[in-house]
Amino acid sequence: MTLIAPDSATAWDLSAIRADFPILSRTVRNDRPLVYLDNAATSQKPTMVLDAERRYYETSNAAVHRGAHQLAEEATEQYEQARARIASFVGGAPDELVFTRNATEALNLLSYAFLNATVKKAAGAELPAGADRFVLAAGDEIVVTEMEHHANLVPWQELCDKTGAVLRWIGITDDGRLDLASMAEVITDRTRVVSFTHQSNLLGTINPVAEVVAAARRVGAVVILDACQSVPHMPVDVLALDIDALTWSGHKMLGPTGIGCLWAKRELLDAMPPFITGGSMIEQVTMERSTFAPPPQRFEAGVPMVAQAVGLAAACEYLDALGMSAVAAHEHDLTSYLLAGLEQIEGVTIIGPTNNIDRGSAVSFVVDGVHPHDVGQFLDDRGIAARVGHHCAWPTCRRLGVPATTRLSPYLYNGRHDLDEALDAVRGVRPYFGAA
Amino acid sequence: MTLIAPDSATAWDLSAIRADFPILSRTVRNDRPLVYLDNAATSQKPTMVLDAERRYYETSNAAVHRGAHQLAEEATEQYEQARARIASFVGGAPDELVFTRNATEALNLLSYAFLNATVKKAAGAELPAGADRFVLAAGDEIVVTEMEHHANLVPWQELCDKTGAVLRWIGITDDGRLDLASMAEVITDRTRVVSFTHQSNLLGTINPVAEVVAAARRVGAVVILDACQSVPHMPVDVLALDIDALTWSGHKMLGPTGIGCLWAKRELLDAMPPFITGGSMIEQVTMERSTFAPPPQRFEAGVPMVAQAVGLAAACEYLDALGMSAVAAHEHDLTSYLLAGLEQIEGVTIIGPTNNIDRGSAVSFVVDGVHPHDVGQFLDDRGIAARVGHHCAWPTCRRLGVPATTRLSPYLYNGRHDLDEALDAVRGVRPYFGAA
Amino acid sequence: MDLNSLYQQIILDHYKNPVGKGLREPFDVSVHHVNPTCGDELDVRVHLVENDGVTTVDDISYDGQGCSISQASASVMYELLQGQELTEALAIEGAFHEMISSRGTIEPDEEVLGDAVAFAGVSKYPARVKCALLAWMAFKDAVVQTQSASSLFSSHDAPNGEEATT
Amino acid sequence: MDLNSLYQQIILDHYKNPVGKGLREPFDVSVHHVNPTCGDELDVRVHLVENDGVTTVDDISYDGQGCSISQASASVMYELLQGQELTEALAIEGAFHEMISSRGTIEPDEEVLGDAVAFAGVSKYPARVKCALLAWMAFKDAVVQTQSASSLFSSHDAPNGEEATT
Ligand SMILES: Cc1ncc(COP(=O)(O)O)c(C=O)c1O
Ligand SMILES: Cc1ncc(COP(=O)(O)O)c(C=O)c1O
Ligand code: FES
Ligand code: FES
Repeated sequence: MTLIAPDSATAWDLSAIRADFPILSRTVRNDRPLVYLDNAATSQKPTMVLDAERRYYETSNAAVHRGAHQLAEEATEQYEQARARIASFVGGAPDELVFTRNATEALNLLSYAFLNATVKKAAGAELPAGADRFVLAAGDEIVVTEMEHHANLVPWQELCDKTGAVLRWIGITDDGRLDLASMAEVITDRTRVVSFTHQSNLLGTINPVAEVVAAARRVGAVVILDACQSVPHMPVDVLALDIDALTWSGHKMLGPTGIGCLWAKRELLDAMPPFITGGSMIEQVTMERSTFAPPPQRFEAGVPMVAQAVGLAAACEYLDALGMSAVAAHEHDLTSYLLAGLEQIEGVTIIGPTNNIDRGSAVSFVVDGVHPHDVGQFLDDRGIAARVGHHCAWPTCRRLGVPATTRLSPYLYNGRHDLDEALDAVRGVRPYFGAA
Repeated sequence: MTLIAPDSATAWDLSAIRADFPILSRTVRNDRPLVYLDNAATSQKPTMVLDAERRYYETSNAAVHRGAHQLAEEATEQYEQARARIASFVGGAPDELVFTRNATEALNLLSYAFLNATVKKAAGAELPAGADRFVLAAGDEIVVTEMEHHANLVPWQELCDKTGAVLRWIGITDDGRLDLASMAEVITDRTRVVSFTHQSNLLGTINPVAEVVAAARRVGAVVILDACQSVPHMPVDVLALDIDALTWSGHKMLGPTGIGCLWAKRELLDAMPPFITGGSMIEQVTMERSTFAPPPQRFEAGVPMVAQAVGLAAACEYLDALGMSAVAAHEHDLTSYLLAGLEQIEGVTIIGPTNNIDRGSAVSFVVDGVHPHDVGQFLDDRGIAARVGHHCAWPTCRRLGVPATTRLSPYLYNGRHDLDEALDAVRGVRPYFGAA
Repeated sequence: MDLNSLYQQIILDHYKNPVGKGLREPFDVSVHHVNPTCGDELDVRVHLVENDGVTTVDDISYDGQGCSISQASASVMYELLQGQELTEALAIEGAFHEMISSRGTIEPDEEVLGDAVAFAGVSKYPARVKCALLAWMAFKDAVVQTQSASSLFSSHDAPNGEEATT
Repeated sequence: MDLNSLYQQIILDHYKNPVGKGLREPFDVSVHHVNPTCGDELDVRVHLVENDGVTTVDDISYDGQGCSISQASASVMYELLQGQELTEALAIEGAFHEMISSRGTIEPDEEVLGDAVAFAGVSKYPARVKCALLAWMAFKDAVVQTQSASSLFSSHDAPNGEEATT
């Protein structure tokens, strides 16, 4: 493992970094070196993360929070230290961090807090103090945007279907920015929740969080930020963002699969009824009824993903050693290079912002006369891993008039040489398919 | 890794098996060799499982079900092969197996199918064909037993709290068996669900599944079996058991943390509305509404626990190579030895069946005049990892008149020498605490 | 594995110049199928005619958008099945499905499949299997619907859904 | 680490012969605390008396069941706090809490903690920290409740809950 000095953008030692990721030296298809540019879907894992997980299993594995024996003590300590480490990565406190299966589950945990509070209230069941904030009435509104990942759209549609609340959304402009002009119409006194993405996984757009938060705060709505595409790529501080809850996944930030995170203000968590119930989240249980532990335990029923938490903490360590500002700067440079390169290729149209202001590294495009999936297949044949499809943001595609896109999304271990390979391949697409 | 011939109980090569589990050779406390007897809480992992996970990360890691590139193909294939392998381990079909975070989540997935169907029906929202089976009315009854883990109790309490359904339970006898005599009163025409444990994690009792299933079938109830303590320890075949759904965890059967399983009949899954919603579980999405994929995808929103599925499939491979009947026979022998040993120690009372018929290896006991936690601490000092407390079966403890127990639960890598150590330590407890 | 084994010339030709494309009348059943991973959509209409107890596929018309594989596959399907006896058409569909799902293990029968053998390469690219089958699954679904007035499947339901997730 | 550093003789003595055990009258507030991981329960009653503006802990009575650590800890607490001025009692509680949570890093002050220094070894066994604190958290909770007629916490609520999960 190689860790370079924090935030020393000049010292970005790409080959040392790449050596930490064994998969990057494999070949694909016809002995082509792998050019992995599908990082917005999931990232690769450095040896340090794999070692941390394995060390946990080989030395301290036990069920946490339940044991009098030494392994259980060690496992609990490592799990809770991981929680603290990961919370601090986004500027939060340990008891404000809940582990979930992935970001999708974290968003569902929030949407189900509303459902459960609403249903329990109607049934006269017990609720935590402050839970009224989560009780919805018909006509209450929930606001998202037109550039959400399905994970931050479908759960709210479902919640509306079940409670009679109404889903509204902030539209987007033709170049893939939030249509702030329409925001005042959408966020109103009826708005109970504003849940939006920090950075679009399809367009790369980084949203103006402060403006949206200000509008939401004016009407007292709960503010949720989907940080799946920001936490892995830039410094994120929950206090500076002034939001109520933040959700993201471990697997996109060098961490293991099978772990996601929900950070939320303590007072919000305190007021939420449980979601998944069972062992380790209770206070007292009789056959007749149960009472529940305080957060974060209230939201972590059953044996948790301990090894994955330990691995994700190691990923935070790795990222912090590089420095998140340096990571962002490196990606910014790559994004400029990629945008410029694509713009020079005839028949290529970028879907999303073409200027590199408030923009992340996920770059979607379409090629005239060639379907995005065929583009991706052609790239794949050159060893380039790109993503194709609607990227779980189908309504965004519809809004921008494309059925799908091809997406390149470089990360910290990619360099310009990767983009040169990709651009070269994109140049070959139209000739191959006879479209030019 | 060492795999011995299937079902050759005579050839049980304990030292070869133990060599597959690196953690077993560590020492704890004052250089005591670890004697790990907390397997009902979680199991240790063989090198083969850790290697499978690592190999996945180092060679094929990618987001599944979404890609045109080779890594995505490989990852998808490994994930789906793991699904098929794990399904076949319990005699199920691949498309009947849903991956969850742990068994607790699998049980919640089922209880939420009822909540969501009921709430959607009331709101006039769309439901899958056959979903009426999941719609509850006030007065409908849900049946569990008095020996359930909180994971199979609290979710049903919550469901009742929200829907007006009524929770009932089959009691237990003083020696920790199901009180079948009372069953006819409890399972009635009002019963919509019978959810019960195959083997009690506190008592070791193996329940008479056929009798309970017969009673449930007579009234048309959905039958759910909590197999957390059976799938790791004995052959389990969902068709032979004639149940509707089976839930269990990976971490108790040599698999990674962070993965659980729900097997359910295809027609049951088809009729269930989704639980967690988002990417990869949809059919079509617009801003206004979404339609959903068929099972198992419908229940696996977001990037799944791919590496963990691959690891769990390797665990199935390991277990099948040993042969589950041989595993059960080995544990049966250890249980006899442990029961006999404990019964000879003055002041020790076994909580749960004292005879080794229909009984698994989890053996709980209390020591006269010494609190279970102090017993566990004393054992820990001798290197013995036991569990203490209510074992997430608090009502069962209350029913049997103990606040808590100390539990020893041997597994396939334990031998009589481990139990000798444990018994010797238990003998030392009362003298140390001045209770004898 | 070579990209040209996937994109055989015949596929690219059909993609650029699809045969029989466009929705026509008359038809018995029209279905709308979607590939949920990419969002591509296809309408397929089937018109069957019965004569002397023999049912013939009088017309298959289709329209939609999608990748080269899915578009070419619809075009080749039209060529192959149009005018065939229904039993023969379903046999061809079966052979095509089998070939595509075979991961390259089945040697396709050119007698039965004609131009469709060009799709043999698709079977080695699991992510494209759905593309090649989209039109064929729609056709089969439509036929099932014509056969049972009280159809078990709505076009929105099982068959498409099934396929959508493999 | 040695088991005897956890189970010091003084702890085992208090366990076998607890001082001040049993619920008594009069009391101002009674709380019921539970350790959710083991299921052990403890009732604690507090009676405060004010004289010349000085509040004194006139009685702490307790009853319940639990492990040797929790029972001995309640007994030692009774010995130390009974009859103390409230401010002094809270200072002792603070010192005890600090010692127990220190993971062995704090050298306990015998002047302040008296017999309670015997619990120093507990701080190295994280799973037992809750045991040692159970009675003390209940005492503190009860005092908070006497102080505010319109109590912010029910005995069922935050303080116990908080502790329950650390
Ligand atoms: C019988 C039983 N049911 C359910 C569970 C819950 O399993 P998990 O914590 O892995 O979700 C357990 C294990 O803790 C168990 O033993
Ligand atoms: C913006 C955004 N939100 C949510 C998600 C869902 O994350 P996961 O699939 O890890 O739950 C993703 C990634 O797929 C994403 O990019
Ligand atoms: S990519 Fe959509 S059908 Fe081929
Ligand atoms: S074990 Fe329950 S208080 Fe110590």
